[in-house]
Amino acid sequence: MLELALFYIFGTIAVVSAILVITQHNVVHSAIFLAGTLLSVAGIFLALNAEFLAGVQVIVYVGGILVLFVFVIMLIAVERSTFERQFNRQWKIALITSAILIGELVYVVYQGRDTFVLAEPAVPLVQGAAGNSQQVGMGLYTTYLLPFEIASILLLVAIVGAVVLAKKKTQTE
Amino acid sequence: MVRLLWLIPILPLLGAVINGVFGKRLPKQAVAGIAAGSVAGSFLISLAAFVQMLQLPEAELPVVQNYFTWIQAGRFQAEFGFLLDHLSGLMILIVTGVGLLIHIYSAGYMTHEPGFYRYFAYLNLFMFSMLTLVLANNYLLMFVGWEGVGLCSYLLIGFWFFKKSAADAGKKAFIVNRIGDFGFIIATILIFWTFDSVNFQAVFSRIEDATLFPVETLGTVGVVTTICLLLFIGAAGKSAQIPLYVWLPDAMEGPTPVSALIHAATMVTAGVYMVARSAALFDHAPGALLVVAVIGTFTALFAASIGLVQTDIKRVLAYSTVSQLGYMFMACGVGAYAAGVFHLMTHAFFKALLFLGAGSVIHGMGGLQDIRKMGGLRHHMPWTFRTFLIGALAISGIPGLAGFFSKDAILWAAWNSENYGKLLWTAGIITAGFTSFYTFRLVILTFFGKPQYTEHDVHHVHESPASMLVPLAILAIFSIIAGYVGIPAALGGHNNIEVFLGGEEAAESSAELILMLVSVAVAFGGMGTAYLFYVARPDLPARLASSAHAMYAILVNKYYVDEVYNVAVVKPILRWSREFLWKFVDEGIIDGTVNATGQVVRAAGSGFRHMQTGYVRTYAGWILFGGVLFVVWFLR
Amino acid sequence: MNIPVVNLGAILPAIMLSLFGIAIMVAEPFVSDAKKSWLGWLAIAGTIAAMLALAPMSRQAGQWYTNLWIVDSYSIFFHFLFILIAAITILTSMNFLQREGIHHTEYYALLLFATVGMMMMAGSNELIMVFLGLEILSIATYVLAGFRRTDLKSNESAMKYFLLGSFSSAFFLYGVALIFGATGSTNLIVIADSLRSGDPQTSLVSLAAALMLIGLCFKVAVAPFHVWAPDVYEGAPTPVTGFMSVGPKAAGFAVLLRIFMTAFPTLEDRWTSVFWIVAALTMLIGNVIALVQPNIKRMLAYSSIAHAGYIAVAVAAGSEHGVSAVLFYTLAYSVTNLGAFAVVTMLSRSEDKLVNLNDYAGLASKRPGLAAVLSLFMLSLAGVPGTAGFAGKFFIFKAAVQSGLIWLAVIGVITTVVSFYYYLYVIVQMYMRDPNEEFADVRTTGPLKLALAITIAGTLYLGILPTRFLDWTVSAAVNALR
Amino acid sequence: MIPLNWYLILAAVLFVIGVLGFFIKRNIIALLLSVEIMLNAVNLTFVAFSSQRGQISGQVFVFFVLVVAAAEAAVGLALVIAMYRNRETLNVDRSNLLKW
Repeated sequence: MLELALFYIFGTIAVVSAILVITQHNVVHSAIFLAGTLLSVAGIFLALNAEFLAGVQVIVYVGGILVLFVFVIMLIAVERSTFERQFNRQWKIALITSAILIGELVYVVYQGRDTFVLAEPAVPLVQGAAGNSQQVGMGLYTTYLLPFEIASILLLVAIVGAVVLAKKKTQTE
Repeated sequence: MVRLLWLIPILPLLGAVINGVFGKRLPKQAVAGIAAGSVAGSFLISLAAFVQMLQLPEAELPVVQNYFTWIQAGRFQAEFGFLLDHLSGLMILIVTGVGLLIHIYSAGYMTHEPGFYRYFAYLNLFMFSMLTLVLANNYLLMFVGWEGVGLCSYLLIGFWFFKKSAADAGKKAFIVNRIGDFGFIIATILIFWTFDSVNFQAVFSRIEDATLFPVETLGTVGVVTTICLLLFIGAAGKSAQIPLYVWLPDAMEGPTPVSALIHAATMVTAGVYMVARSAALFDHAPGALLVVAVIGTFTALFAASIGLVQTDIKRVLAYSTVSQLGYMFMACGVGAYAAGVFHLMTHAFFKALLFLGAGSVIHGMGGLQDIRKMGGLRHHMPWTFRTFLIGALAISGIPGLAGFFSKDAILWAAWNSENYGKLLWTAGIITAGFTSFYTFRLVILTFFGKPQYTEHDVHHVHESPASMLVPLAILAIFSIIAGYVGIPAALGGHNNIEVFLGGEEAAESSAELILMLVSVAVAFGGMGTAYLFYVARPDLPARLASSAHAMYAILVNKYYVDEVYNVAVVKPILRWSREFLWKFVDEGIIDGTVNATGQVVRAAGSGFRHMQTGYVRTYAGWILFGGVLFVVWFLR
Repeated sequence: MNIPVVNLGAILPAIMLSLFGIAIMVAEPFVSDAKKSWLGWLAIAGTIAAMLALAPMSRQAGQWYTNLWIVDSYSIFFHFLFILIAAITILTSMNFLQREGIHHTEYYALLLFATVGMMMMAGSNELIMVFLGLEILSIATYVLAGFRRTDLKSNESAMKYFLLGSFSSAFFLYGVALIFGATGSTNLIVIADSLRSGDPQTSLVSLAAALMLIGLCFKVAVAPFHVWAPDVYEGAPTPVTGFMSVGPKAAGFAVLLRIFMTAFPTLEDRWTSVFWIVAALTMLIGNVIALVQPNIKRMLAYSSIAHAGYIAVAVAAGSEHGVSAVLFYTLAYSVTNLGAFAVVTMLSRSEDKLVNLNDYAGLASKRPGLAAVLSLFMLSLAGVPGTAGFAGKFFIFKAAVQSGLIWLAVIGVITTVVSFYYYLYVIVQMYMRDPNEEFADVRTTGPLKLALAITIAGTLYLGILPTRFLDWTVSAAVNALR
Repeated sequence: MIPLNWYLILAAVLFVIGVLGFFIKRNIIALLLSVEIMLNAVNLTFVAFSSQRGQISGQVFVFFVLVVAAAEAAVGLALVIAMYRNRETLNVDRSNLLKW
């Protein structure tokens, strides 16, 4: 029952704050509501026995990425953009297409309602590993060793790229 | 010499490279010398190879030289190889021979042009492509030459690119040819798909397997018929048949020797050559053959009737070329490929002669091309006149000259065809009458009568230099004698050329003799009508009496009859030709369709551009729109 | 516990490029501004090292790193292609960066990392790896597109590419998540086995496949997912445009074929039929809009869309012939288009000012060599026999006809006719118009000449003697379909 | 016991909200936030399936997606700064030099 309650609470918060993210005029507010969505998704992760990811979600996503967002928003003048039109003129078409998309997605999920039953709270997912963190760690450093290394290149590219784009002009430019 | 086959195309290529790279720094004589010399080399090798081939026993033909495997992918294989048999041997002789003469002629004709070296580089490149086309031993290599000649033709038509009309004409020729090429390339792929090879010998031997490829009866469209129709689309583009002929009259914007070489003697006949080469395929597709015959005949008649009223000396010859090509396809369409190629050969001589003669006239008149403004030139340019007259007699089918024999062979084959043969023959004979009429109209307006130009317009009309007259003389000789290789049985000959090309020696037939007389009568009739119409006008009797007394005397007695005939038949035909066929069908519908297609495509482009609004949201919209459709499609 | 065997040989080319990329950035502070181009040569050395590393890699055929990484002739072919693309792009860029005053050596590093990303896409046997490779490539390309930081157009180009790119890769990722749900794995071979067993719910699998296809179609810019391409290509620095028009496209098709051929043969009727329509639309739209473009970069952008359409024809053909045609065409198109962009880079002068087709008027009379080279590339793009473009198109249409897609081949050939018009227009401008200017400030430098030499040789070699590479593509195709 | 498809539907709804936001917003940072919502929806899907199938790999993937999200955010925000320097606006519809 507790699980169900958690799902309802977190799910509602997630959806409502997501809607608020895309309807708010002030982009700072949007960012804060995004934090709401992210935190409630972290809560759902907990309900799904993914404690490690829930922690990462809070620390990296909310604590890192979102703070970066807010930082940039604060860095550049915000006020002016709040006075501009926030929505473009194609929102009707956008709504219709999005409705079709969600219809397609829900249709597929609904079709699988019988097969999609969540198993009992997960038994240790990897043999010989105790907690969820250890399991994720094992997966990361054994089976998924290569992508783990590749991810480092991805981060390097991102760092270099961000610096290149955001650094001040040089004399030659 | 057969071993040296590869040199035949390579020599002009070398010439093109040398002239293209160093030509700017070389003196003009050297440029012309290199260009003509390389073609002369090819001609000599061709001649030697041809002679050697004749001595080979039948079993060793065709001679095939594979140089390397050009493309190999799985089962797909295309060699870079040449094939020499009677057909391609004859073709290389025509191409290099006429090509050589035109190179020599060009040296005189183009002397004062800027870009002299460029011209010869293009011309040599053309020779390379054309010889590759002719000698190729598979469809794909043939296509390489096919595209190459198109490209060179484009470059040469647009040679005087500072004239907008020339640049446009070049582009039009290229684009229309591409439409034909699409037929060719799809046909090539289908041939591979069907026969597992694109090699001529392999394909032609496999199609003889009657269990796999029975002859598709008329009206069924099987794969062989599809292939043949697609090939014919290609041929129609290159050889200017309805509805893809539109580029040829415009192509006259190019220098006249180019018109003679590419747009009369060689490139435009590539389509006929290709159909003749693919005879084995076409024989299995009577439906496609009928299409070839009908389109060819119709083109012959249609173009000839437009030629009746043209006033530009080169455009008359251009429509005449379209019409003569129609004859060749008519021959192929009734299965008489040999007769078609025979006509191809004689036509190469006399049409090149007529074009070069026209070039000589234009040269002498300082660039004037309107025949209504000429007249009396025979006194100023006696040699041009004499040779031009021989060409005119040859194309009109006057007995004893080359055109007579080959045209007769086609008409006889048409008469004997089982599919609407008599109808084809009738159209052919009318075309012959038209041909004779417009040719002599041209001769009369240009060379006879009073000069219609003033000294103010044209300074000092002069005969052309020897380098231009010698090729004319040689072509004139061939325009007379080339026909004697194919004396029909009805005249006591053996039709050697057709037997040589794999046709059957026709038995002697009195019917053929009668038909021949009819066609001779029609030829003279056309000639006489032209005479009457353009010479025997009330205000000209005195000059008539002096210049062509005998003919005048014969005809003057029938004056009223002819007058009635003029009013009742000739004038309506001319009006019909001018107002309907030329102005309405040719310029209005067909040209209009070509141009309109271009405009529609451009308009579509301008419309589609607006998908690109520059807004991220619109782009996201397209992505999502496509995405939703994808999902629906996958979930169906 | 399955600790994977660490086989460095199997990923040696990627390691080489990464090492050189890092070395370039480390070396930058020690190199004076005047000698920045040395680092360009260091990057070239990196591509050569990677090329050499292909030999040890090819000896490691098989699956590595717990079946995440696959070495076969298919992946080696694409490794080769990507390294080639990177090398030519670097050669084209060296003079350009100097000229534009943006000679930051991160450029070379990013280019090398982007190439590593492409390698990861082509060589992986696993969707998450594909996604990571895709992101490395994309992020590096976003930055490269916006490399001219003070230029509004470059900025806008990077922004559009970034926004739409991350939007569409989210779709791809959603597809990956759903296929993981349906089959319990993201390994292509496991997915295929699981689908054959018939257990997974069909509609979920179809949905997942469709979503993944959206992301990949965006990358290769086929209609209707092509809309970003013209804007992004026009605004990006010219050598980057050249890179984007071939690199990500080749990588996208490589991974698209790998995923759909290996994992979704059961859905073949769906995705081949989708590609029928996509190919036809792409060829039509690309060619028709290219016809009315006055700007050569934008014209080449639409032309690049059109070429994606031709490749899509081969994808729709599906079979072994189709796959080998895709491989051959990407190679032929890459060589030709990089050559064309090298010439355009040179001619567009500082700040890419002279990129209108009119600016090419009379080039032939002033710089005959350059005009001849550009004509060669235009003819190859149009598909004139004797050039790489013709051989490529021929194999694509042959594959299409062999798979019974005759009408698609007909549409393809007809749109080729249209394309002749605008490619020829460039030649007409160069040869048949009077020059407006002197072209005196067009400088051909050593690296550019080298780039042109490679691309000219490639265009002619693939056109005249395609057999050797065809053999390679056929064996790669057989490998991929195994 | 909560059926799996509830989680999936929740994720789908979040995903479509992200898509919708990407569509209708004009502020470039809001567009970035919308993409983050989409990525989060995907993460939720991964974890739900991982839990149902008893396979840890789904959670490892989420880890990688986080890396990608961070990288995209960094580069995206750098672009925002570069754009703001040049144009002094965050409105995407204002950068419309390249079209047709």
